[in-house]
Amino acid sequence: MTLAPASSPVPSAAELRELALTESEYQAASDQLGRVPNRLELGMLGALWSEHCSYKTSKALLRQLPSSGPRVVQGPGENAGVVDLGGDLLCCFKIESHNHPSAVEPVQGAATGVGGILRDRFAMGARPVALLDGIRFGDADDLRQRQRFARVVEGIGWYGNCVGVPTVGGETYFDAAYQHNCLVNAMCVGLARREQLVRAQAAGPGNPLLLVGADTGRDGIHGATFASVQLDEAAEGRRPAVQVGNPFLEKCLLEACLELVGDPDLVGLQDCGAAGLTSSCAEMAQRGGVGLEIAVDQVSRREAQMTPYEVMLSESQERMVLVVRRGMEGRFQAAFRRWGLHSDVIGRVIEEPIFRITDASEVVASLPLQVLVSGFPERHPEASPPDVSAILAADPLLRTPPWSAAEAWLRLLASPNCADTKWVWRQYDHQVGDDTVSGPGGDAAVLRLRGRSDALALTVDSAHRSAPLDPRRATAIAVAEAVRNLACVGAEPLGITNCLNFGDPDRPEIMWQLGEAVAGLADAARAMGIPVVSGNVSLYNQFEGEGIPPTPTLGVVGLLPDLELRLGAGFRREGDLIGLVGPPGAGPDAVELGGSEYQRLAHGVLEGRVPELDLEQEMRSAAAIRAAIEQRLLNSAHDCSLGGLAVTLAESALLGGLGAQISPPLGPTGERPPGWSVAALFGESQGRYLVSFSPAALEEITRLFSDHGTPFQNLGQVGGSVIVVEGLAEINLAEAKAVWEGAIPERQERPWSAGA
Amino acid sequence: MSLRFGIAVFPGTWSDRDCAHAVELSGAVAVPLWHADRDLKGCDVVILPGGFAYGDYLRTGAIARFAPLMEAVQEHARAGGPVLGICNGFQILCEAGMLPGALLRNASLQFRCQPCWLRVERASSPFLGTLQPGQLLQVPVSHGEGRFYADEETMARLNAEGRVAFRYTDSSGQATAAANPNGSLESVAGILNERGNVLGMMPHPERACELLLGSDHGLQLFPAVLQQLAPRSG
Amino acid sequence: MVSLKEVVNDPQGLVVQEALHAVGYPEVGGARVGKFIRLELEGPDQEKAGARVEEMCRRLLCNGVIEDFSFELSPV
Amino acid sequence: MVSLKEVVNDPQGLVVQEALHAVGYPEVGGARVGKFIRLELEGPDQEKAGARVEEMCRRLLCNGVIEDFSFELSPV
Ligand SMILES: Nc1ncnc2c1ncn2[C@@H]1O[C@H](COP(=O)(O)OP(=O)(O)O)[C@@H](O)[C@H]1O
Ligand SMILES: [Mg+2]
Repeated sequence: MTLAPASSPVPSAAELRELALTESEYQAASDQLGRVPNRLELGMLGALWSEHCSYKTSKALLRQLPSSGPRVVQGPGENAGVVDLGGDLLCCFKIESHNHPSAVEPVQGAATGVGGILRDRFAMGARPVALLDGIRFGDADDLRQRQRFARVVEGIGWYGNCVGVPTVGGETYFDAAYQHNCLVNAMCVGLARREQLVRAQAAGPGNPLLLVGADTGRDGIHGATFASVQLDEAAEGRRPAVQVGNPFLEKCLLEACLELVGDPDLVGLQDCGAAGLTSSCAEMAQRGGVGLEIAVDQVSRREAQMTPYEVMLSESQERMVLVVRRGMEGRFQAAFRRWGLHSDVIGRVIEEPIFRITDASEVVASLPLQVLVSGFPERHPEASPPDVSAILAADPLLRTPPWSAAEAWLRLLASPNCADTKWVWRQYDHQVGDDTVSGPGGDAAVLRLRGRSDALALTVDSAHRSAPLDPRRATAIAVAEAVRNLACVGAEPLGITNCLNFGDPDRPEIMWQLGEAVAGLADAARAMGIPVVSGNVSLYNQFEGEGIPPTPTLGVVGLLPDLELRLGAGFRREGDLIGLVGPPGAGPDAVELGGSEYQRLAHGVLEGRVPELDLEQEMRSAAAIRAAIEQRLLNSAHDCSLGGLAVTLAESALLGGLGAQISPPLGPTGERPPGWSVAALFGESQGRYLVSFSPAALEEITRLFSDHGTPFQNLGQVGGSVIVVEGLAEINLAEAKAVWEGAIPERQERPWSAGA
Repeated sequence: MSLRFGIAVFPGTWSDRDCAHAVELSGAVAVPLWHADRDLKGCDVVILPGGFAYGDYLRTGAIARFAPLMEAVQEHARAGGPVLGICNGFQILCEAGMLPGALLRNASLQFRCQPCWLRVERASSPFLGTLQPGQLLQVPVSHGEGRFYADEETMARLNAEGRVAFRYTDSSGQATAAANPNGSLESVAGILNERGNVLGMMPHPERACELLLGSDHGLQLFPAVLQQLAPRSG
Repeated sequence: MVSLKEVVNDPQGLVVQEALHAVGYPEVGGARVGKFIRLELEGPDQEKAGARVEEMCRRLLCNGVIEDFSFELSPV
Repeated sequence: MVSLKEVVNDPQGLVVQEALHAVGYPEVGGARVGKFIRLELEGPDQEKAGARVEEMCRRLLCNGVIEDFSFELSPV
């Protein structure tokens, strides 16, 4: 078999750039093939060798992550990580980014991001039961950012709502650093019986390959490569045709595929994601150790005159490929037809590990899978830390507070990063499925498991704002925070999925950030005994030289041993006592303001030491909180995160509709530095929880925490119509409620003329 | 023998499982009814559940009404059989002309998923059997197009004939604008046909059948039918 | 072309109008948002096609309770 | 009139087409669904109005990433 090399002169540098291939990569491909690739082959290589598909830059780093554990059924590598929930039930989950498409077209970009992660789930044979989202935008007061935010929320909601999968939690964050690169991360959690789990692999030479779902159009060609370059003016021109989602088609695909899982004649199932047919088919074949031959002319098209190149690289949404036992294709096609779905037999499994494409019986591409899927040279760009020593050494306490403590407190509650996010999630159907016991708005969502007494707990958390200064610790803090969020509802972590959102890795400081963040994730996951079972890397979140702050986003799944014991973050009863669990804070004055939300709001800077993190203590504290919940000693638990102790206290008060009065937990060791009071209120020291409990339980609780080696102190009491930290600040509950609930809606409903 | 509730499944329906769960909680049998079959499988009650039948791209419910199953549902209703349309089901009933009016895009132009209070306006219908007028129910809504509209004459008739089944109110039973999640005309949340055997409502009673999930007020709609029909079906 | 009847509230139209005012088009005195559906029909007969399209609009494309429609035919 | 670009997937159009087939209109060879926006403009000058509407479409009414637009002016 020969390919016509005549039509394939060596591509120009510009052509290679369009495919996101370097000249040395082109050389490597030619060397491995023993010839030069033709245009179609080059396109396929470009897609599969892109960072998005190959992880060529991040792979070496990701190997550090601990991915095994007694409950791990499937670690990284398949469509999603899988953990064993016991009793034959498996939980599959993964988080992915759709940042670049959402920047170009927020509604459709966000929507198709959700669509993709849902398909990932049912491609494994799991029914998607929950979605979560992590979204980040620029300045919340800027008109364009507000619009983008509104449209991303609309897109996420639209897709999930139409398909009927509840969106039960997430994270919303605004900072000018995301002005040009919004982040849209979506996580999907699915459940499957063990025997239902489908592998995304091809096997059995002669078995037919089916493509089902949408017709193939010219949308999203080069989407994977597009996601692997930075956004700039030039990128505008290369922009792929935007994908428009069809959640209705997805819902039909979902139901049809789930009807077929468990069918002994279903060999493999895979969704068409980035790089379309090329990557889904090549990866299936590679996993199965076989080859595939695709007759590209058998693929139903949406548009006339599409070339094999366009068909193979199209990222048209809502398509699945499956390998079935030979002779059974008719039965499968009929099953799809019942759901109104069209399918084509587009190829077959072959013995030799080659990916061969034919068009009208003529071979138009033929690539060894080894080359296509794993032939890319790993990249090890130079990494070097920026010099941040002066920034780290700066003392945030020396800055003059612009506001009184009470005013600062209200301003923090009115910051869209601390404020009530109901405006977001009331646009998401968070209840469909009838299993959402605690939806968005708490520390972690709680989903019941039918027929069982235990329950799932889910949370999404990202690195601390100090990440540019110390990505390692800031990422570890995210892990610890997720564990705290789970502990607050009474759950123990089972597994982590992560999405690494970074700038351009060819810049040494960004490569350093990436390396440090992965190390921080590995440190924390290992120390806390949580396997990292899946993930996704989104690099090149960069605009005209400016990268986003390192933003690793984690999705963590936990198990709550007894649903009945689940706890909320809001105070429940007037007269309950309020306690602080965990060390009061680190540093000589036990106050840490570096990288806090207060610092961002009040001074617009990032400086000072990154909050200390004691992973051993975090483990003990989380175990203690869970034990206290199990013994029914607590009436509420809420971890101290953004905005520090004062915001945490206010949130518990607002969620419960009850005032509270506490004394500040800590005193300065020596003379009080000028900014001491704001640091005591708003410092973001790690490892702390605010709990409430009946006065009668005080003694028992004190003993329990002491037995768990966890500091605990009684700070005050629930009740009244004000929220008070004695001697430091006092705010009115009603006023706090108005600013906290109003912050996001007020901005979003602001007239257009009040724009940037 | 237990009462059989048929639950329609159109492509794009998603609250079929939730409805089946609610029906089972109420002690009846849930039977899925496939949109392409013109067969009610001997069901006593038909539920048209929530979702986005056929994607709802053209208009909510516009295409679903042509499904073969809908012919059987219409016949069933003509014979006096109870039909409950929830959310998308309500939209389908309006499109099919089985209930008057139409459901438009929410006045906020946003999808809304939130708890609501409903005031029971009328009590003589199989579905409302045990409910008393003025009674308040906490039941969530979850829709983007639930703004009830009818022309003046139709609305006047609905009021005069006592065919408004529920209105959105606040927790004290006042039908305020703030308590109206979608801008529905006169805060209408659900209406009945002339005979009272076809009920359409935007809120999701099937999501309010367990205290664990926030409210069990919705459950009353399911056994209410049971009580009404039990003597008849022996 | 399917549009909401005049008597039906059109919040989307209002939003469009407000937005246009805000970004500097005060001359916009009103805005209504409707749907525009383009169909490709096979068959040579203009007149028959007109009747069919009218029927499609009545039966499916337009809900007479809230919407009006109008259409144009043009041969390709 | 704002409609999706030809190369962009139009799920609404697909569903409309299928539905029309299903209810008995096999002659429909394609359907695309767009938006139809009617604006009332004040001011006498047709030509100037045209330029202004064009600008409104570009700036606000049409999402150039996925949509194209066209418009007509008619005096009232
Ligand atoms: N984009 C979003 N989508 C869904 N839920 C969200 C979103 N943003 C915030 N939430 C909800 O608000 C809650 C509070 O958010 P956050 O303050 O980030 O919590 P925490 O500090 O406990 O991590 C989250 O747990 C989540 O349930
Ligand atoms: Mg928390």
